[in-house]
Amino acid sequence: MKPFEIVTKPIEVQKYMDYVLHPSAGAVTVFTGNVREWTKGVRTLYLAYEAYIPMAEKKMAEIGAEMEEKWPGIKVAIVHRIGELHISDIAVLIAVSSPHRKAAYEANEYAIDRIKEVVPIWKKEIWENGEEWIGAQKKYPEKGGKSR
Amino acid sequence: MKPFEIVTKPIEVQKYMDYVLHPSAGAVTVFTGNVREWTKGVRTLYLAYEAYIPMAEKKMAEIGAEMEEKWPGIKVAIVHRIGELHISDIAVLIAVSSPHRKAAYEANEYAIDRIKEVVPIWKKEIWENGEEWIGAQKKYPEKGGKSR
Amino acid sequence: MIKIKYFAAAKETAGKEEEVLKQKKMTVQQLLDWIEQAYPEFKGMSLQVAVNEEYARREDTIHSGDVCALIPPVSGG
Amino acid sequence: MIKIKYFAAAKETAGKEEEVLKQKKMTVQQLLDWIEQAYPEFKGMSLQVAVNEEYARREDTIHSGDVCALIPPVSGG
Repeated sequence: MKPFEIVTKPIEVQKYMDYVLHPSAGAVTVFTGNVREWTKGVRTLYLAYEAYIPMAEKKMAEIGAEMEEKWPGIKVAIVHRIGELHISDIAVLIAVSSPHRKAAYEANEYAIDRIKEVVPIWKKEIWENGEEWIGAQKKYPEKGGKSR
Repeated sequence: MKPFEIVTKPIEVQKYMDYVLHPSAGAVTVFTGNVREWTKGVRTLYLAYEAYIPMAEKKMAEIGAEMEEKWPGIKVAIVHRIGELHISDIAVLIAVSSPHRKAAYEANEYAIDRIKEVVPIWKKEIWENGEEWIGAQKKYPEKGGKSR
Repeated sequence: MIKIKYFAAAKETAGKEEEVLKQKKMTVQQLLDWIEQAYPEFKGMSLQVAVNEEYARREDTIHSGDVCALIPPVSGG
Repeated sequence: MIKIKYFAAAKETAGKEEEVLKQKKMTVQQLLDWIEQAYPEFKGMSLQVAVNEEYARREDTIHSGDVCALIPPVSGG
């Protein structure tokens, strides 16, 4: 494993927790973003994620470096899965260890906010009646209506 | 497993993550409190945790109920280990799932704060040169000096 | 009969895990007074009392059959 | 020669994953102008351009050998 990576296989949580844990760590926070079945009344069948892989891994490593500067003493791993993901699959995982818990929470939440801003990864939602790449301007089809 | 439990064996993270995950959950946060080797310059050899087990499980379930009221739609599991714990062992784990991530972070941090306030669990730190039950009035031995 | 359970630092101070008082009825404050008389080392310790697994106030009444617990400052997590 | 990579919605709009422009030098703005001319559907799309895996400004210069990427609004996580 790499501490900042794009993968195509299911994400194993323990691997990333083990990576960040060390004898000075008193707290570990893990965030997973999972595929949710219902979004604003629309049922998702599955998601398709695509990434500009080398740039995405570079940007995730940069986020990790930003975090370690803001919260000294933490250790970070970030992994994002691409390809076809189904309900409850983990799309993204962030693991942060820290001597004390406050930094572990704050840094973790900072990471997911930054990932959503700068990492070149795209999500296409596939519903029963359509599909769409999700971007800054999210458009959801009317409930029961046709998309596109 | 029970969603709010005191255990004596090592805590398996995946078990509690699986418990809180469901198709409407888009985010899962996990916090683990781990045994840290150094605290304020004093080296911990190991910790001994004790609990008033039935009351502790009841209080953890109450915290879970408080959380579900404050952040509707979340699902919670809390487990605390007792007995002798060594460096990097997980003492406490909190898993929270939520449709959206904000609540998963907030509720998780709320849980650990409340656990430290109201759940009847006690930690004894065992150092090279002494030991002490850690309470509200924390006293650490001088570096290199004798405790008690 | 009132059962008293001692935990953590309180267990070490009392030198036992539990004991039974042959009282029919007393307040939490009276229980604490009795404990401080029986074990002077408890004086000055910050203690809460749980009655039947719930935190109790000093003025609450303990009845025969209740299970009390001496709760030193908690330090879980 | 400048390589252009298309991702996600941009890939579907261009109908291809990548192509090569026989230019020696151009600005990011000129690249975007060229793309909008070649694929009118890009007009009005919110796009960023990465040059050699780093976000670039409109006035930055692209040189022969650089790899550019059209980055629609990201939606990871």
